[in-house]
Amino acid sequence: MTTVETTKTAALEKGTAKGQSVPRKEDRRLVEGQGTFVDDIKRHGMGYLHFVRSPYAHAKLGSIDVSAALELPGVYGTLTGDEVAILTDPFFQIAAPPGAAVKDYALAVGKVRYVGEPVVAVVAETRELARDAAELVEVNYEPLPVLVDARKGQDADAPILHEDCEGNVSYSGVWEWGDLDAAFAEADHVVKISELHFDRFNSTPLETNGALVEFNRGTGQWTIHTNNQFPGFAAIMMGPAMRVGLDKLRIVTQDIGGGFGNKITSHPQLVVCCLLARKLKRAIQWTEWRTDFHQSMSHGNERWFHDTEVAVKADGTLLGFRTKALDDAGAYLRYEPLGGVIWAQVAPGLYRWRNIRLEFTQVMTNKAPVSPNRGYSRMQHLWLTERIIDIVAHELGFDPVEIRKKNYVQPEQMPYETPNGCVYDSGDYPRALDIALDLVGYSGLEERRAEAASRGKLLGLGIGLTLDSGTNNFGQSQLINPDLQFSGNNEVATVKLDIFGEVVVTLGTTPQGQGHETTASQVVADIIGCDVDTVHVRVGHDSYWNSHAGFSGTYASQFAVTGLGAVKGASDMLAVEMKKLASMVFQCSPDDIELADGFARIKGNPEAALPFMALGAIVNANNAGFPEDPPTLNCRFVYRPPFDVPDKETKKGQLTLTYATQIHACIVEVDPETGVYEIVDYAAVDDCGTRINPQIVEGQVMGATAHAIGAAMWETFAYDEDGNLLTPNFYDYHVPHAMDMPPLKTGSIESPSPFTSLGTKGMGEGGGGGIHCVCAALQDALRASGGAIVYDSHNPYHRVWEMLQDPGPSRANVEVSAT
Amino acid sequence: MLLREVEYARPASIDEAIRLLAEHDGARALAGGQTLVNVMKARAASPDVLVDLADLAELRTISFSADQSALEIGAMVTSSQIVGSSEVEVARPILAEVASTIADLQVRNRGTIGGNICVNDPTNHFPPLLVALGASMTIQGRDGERTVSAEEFFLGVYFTAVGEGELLTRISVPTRSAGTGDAMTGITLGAHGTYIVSAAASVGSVGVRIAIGCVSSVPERATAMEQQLVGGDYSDAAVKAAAAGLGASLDPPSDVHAAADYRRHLAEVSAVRAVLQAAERARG
Amino acid sequence: MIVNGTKEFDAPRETVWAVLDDPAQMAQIMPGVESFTITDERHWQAKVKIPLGLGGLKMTIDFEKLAETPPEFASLHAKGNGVGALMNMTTEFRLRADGERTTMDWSADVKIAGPVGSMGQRVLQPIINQQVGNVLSALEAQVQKAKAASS
Amino acid sequence: MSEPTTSRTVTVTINGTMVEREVATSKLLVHFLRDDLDLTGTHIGCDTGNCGACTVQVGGEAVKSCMMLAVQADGLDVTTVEGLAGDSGVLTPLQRSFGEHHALQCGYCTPGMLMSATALLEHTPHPTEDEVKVALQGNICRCTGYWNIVEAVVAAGKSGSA
Repeated sequence: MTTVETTKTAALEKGTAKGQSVPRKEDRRLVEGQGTFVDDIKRHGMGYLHFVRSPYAHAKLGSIDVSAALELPGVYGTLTGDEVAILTDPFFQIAAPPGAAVKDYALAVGKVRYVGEPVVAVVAETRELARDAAELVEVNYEPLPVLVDARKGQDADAPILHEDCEGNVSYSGVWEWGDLDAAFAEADHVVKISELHFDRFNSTPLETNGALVEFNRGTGQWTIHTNNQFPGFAAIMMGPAMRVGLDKLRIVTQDIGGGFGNKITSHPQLVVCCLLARKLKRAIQWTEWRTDFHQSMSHGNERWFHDTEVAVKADGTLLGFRTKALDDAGAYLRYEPLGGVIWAQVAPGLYRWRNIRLEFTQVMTNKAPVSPNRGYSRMQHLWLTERIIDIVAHELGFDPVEIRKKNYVQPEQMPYETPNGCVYDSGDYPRALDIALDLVGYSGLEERRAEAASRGKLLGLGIGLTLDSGTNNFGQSQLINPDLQFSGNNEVATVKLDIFGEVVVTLGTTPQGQGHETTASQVVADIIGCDVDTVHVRVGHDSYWNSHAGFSGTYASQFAVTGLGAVKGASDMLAVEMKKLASMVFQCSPDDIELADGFARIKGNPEAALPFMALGAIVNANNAGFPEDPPTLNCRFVYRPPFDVPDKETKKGQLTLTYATQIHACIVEVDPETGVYEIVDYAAVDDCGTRINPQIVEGQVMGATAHAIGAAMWETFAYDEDGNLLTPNFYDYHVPHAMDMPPLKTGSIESPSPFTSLGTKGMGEGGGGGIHCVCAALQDALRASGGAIVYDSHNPYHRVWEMLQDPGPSRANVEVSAT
Repeated sequence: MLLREVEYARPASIDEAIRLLAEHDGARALAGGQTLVNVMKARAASPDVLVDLADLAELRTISFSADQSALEIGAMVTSSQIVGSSEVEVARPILAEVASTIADLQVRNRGTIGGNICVNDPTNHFPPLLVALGASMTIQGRDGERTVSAEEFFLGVYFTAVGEGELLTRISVPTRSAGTGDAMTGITLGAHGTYIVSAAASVGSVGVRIAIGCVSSVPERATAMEQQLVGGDYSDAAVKAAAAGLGASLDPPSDVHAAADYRRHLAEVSAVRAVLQAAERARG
Repeated sequence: MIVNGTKEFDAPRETVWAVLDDPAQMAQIMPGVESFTITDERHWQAKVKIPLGLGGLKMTIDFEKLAETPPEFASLHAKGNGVGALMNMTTEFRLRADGERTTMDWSADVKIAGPVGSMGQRVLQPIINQQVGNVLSALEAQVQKAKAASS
Repeated sequence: MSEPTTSRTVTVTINGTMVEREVATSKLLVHFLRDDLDLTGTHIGCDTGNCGACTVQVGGEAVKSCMMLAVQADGLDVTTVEGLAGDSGVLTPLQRSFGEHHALQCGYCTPGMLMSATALLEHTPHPTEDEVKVALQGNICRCTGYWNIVEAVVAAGKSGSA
């Protein structure tokens, strides 16, 4: 097997678990088919829920008749929007006006606003029966004009989605840093790009959303078994809507079949399950169908960039840019308009330009609601910055490699403060780029180009750089809504030494394949002085029993910082207590005690050693005669990154704690006759600071790469003019399979973060590096055949063929003027 | 994902299968189920009775006709069986080559040639191939059997010459004679994926047969192109010249994967490539 | 999705018009009609089982005549509701007299939604073309029948 | 003589144990396994037979249990992921190789991948990288990008039997 090559430039520390690719603790149960995913959970007498969904993208709801469904034997009951409107309040809105006025309920109330929107819920004894009954529900729709294209959302005659909002704009704001006028005055060239489009897609985790919800009438509490990946956020949304305190919502996760951000916003469906569990006095089981997921859940943000202007000096120095971003939020604001600020974490990309102006407008349309998707909002923005670099290079004749290196933030400038006050903690971008180029065979590029030409193929090289900003400062939400009371971040872990010496860890996180049980064990083992097998990390999350904080969850590339920060903090506390306890036994100073190999022992005297089991037994079962304030061996730590609230006037501040980098490079070959292209070489070089488990890190890089390649070539949520999704299943939404993947080489460097206790950086999202580099490679390949400008993030074969047939329209997008 | 209630029977003989199909309104034959079960899951169509052909061993054989002039492939022969068949390898290897690219291995393990052509989804592989190869289909009903040519067989999406109460029993493909070359090519969604446009060609001593897939509800014979090639000049230039105008003669659909114009263009490119490859193979 | 075309009939315009203007005759040319109810002269309803080879697609179709200029122009709206499918169609046709022959220019804007629409993207247009072909052949036959009856 | 019915008694040997049950003729094999027999290791990831998460072996061949009715399995041998290690609890070389090569992240596609790869290794004990890719084409994974999965299967083939 030669498709994967790793360039190891950092030597592993010997004798510690940290830095080793220890086998994952998760794997055994998963390869045996013994994982517990949400659809695996059953309860006696549970009812299966099926949603009646809107076939219209925009319609007034008339009468709804559920009587025929209720008459079917085995049907337990139904829930309609009218009931929901009585039993709950609209979900809390993150948006300031105008988006704040959106009224969003768990089922459609009054109107439907996208195809696939849940209108009625039907519960029955079997899955089949619930579906049969759903077909008997009669809903009268009065179709309304449909808004599909966000660019038309502000037209005078545009259909209005939410009458309370007086327009379709959910958020708009101007973000400006530096002196744009001066930058453009200083520039020798101005490159203008009239329109760029970042396409709509998402990561389509293989397991769809689901829940099993029970209601305890005695305590008034719901137990919600679900695969929601951010239960803290779900609870904040659900509690006020359902008019109950958060402690009434016990949210339990176990194995989750992929999330990628797409499983954050299932709270409307969870509310429906809760209401029905109470109404029907039985457990409610809901498993979303694939088609339903595609039509209704968590699409990635679709974004246009209009009237982009770039100020460039004659020597290729980039001074700044201005643009107008238009974001398509879909029909409801389920996590939006946070996408309106998240991009600002990476405002300049990897470049040193100091002058940036971005007018951001977000519009609601009759399409599925947008919510976080791997690389959320940063991917779109980084794609813009990478497109800018390659279009500038193309138009002004610069080498895409050299112009990058010239304008990169340089390693000696780290930590580097961006124009908007973010701080890039560490990194060596030029070196990472060199490694990536070396892996794809850049030095022989021109020979390969000629060889491909001899076979009638067009060959091109592309580079895609991406920043994985890890650990949100939620204070950034105040930049879009000053009234929001969110800031900072936190995560919790508990570590205890149990009675027989086993180390037991609970996390606030809800992993979906990231291997938290393993990496947490590695960190604990090194601190406590035991082997990884002795550490037991509880599977999944239970908000009743796991200690957790407001921002607990697994999202936004933060586990390596917040999650492991909490684990390290709690482990340090436990180590102190264990040493103290041992010192009490040995009548010595705690400083004389070391923890190693499962023993607390006196340094320099290995004979004087207490096994961990003895420590656990003393505290838990044999503690008579203890002094006041004894060790508990049960430690909880809340990790809180050192954030301030960003300045609302200047929109400056540290929005993120760490910045991991992925540098992708690829070579494509295009068949000029058909537009069909193939990636023939691919490299991804990762720098996420200190790696706890290199194999897991590499796995994340690979996964992000595959998502990006899929989005670049095949995956799109395309709609027709009536608002029907044209790709609602895996036939038409082609996700790459094993035969589609190009040969991959991976490399890595480690630039430890100076801001985190372990030198780690949040990683895993990858921000679409593959999309950027495929776009760049196509543009490079087409240079020899008309010089089209790649203007869309998604380039199926027919688009490439169109650009080959007539590069004119794409070229007309770009204009260069001297100043 | 969940089917409507459906009656199911599993006959032990072809006669019994035909009787069941004839006697029950809305009865459909169930072969490998790789399309039918899917369509039923979506409830896009709901047969009232499924007649499962699984036990009809005589539909699972591959053999030669008495005069050795044709390969007789039972309707229930799976794609995987075709891929592994020594008879196919000897007599018409293109069948195995194409079968090996249908959908994926799991689907090939259950999906049958009979099901593939009775469904006649425009993106399916076998319909254009069998038209190009000049295959014929044998259909059995209560009154006996009849044979139709591949062109007569395909009537529309999900529609074939197999009428109510009838059963497709076998497909006859002429064995390859010396100087024959077959090829199938096209543009797919991903490697070995769904065809966006396909073209099959068979070059032989009497000329070339070309069929285009995905451009209409049935495989389209490229007769004008065939006629231009009767002289037997399969040079690059001649084949390209012959294909000119093929696209314009078609009225292909536009969908999310390709606009009609792109399909017209791909039809020409694919036809050229298929013919060139077939001609090269014909030369040996 | 817009489909259109031109169809010639070997029959006078009045004969063709009479067929097209008569809901009962229209019922004869639509695929798989199981029952047909005329509400009034502008509205009628058909329950159909469109034969799709793999099993029929049941649908209730409500027709509304939008405009007509006898004997040359009419437009019609059809809204179909079925399990798994939803159809909206606006169709219009224009008849030109050419002696004893008639030329019909027709077009239809067909919209299909619901699971069938989403499942069947790749086959939808071929299926619609195929159904249109069936309707036109049936219309031809019906016109010939009417012509024979009137002569 | 066989007349149409809406339910039938089926006899299936699942992971070596013979099971006889009455099932609705409309029930998919995957729901029979998961809902009726509690064999929840076989997963569902799509509605259309594309993803392969439900892959099991029927009669020794990898098939998608969501595109097959339970009644179609009557009289056949079915192996699910739960049957790989069996009662011994000893993982197969392939299962171990998946762990060693980090061929799984969330683990949702894993049972289907293992069943497809197991069938491959039974037919082709020492597959090449390309043979593995062909065998796994019908299994979607959204976490790994497949590279480590392909590597794990090739390595299991090199190490000996599946």
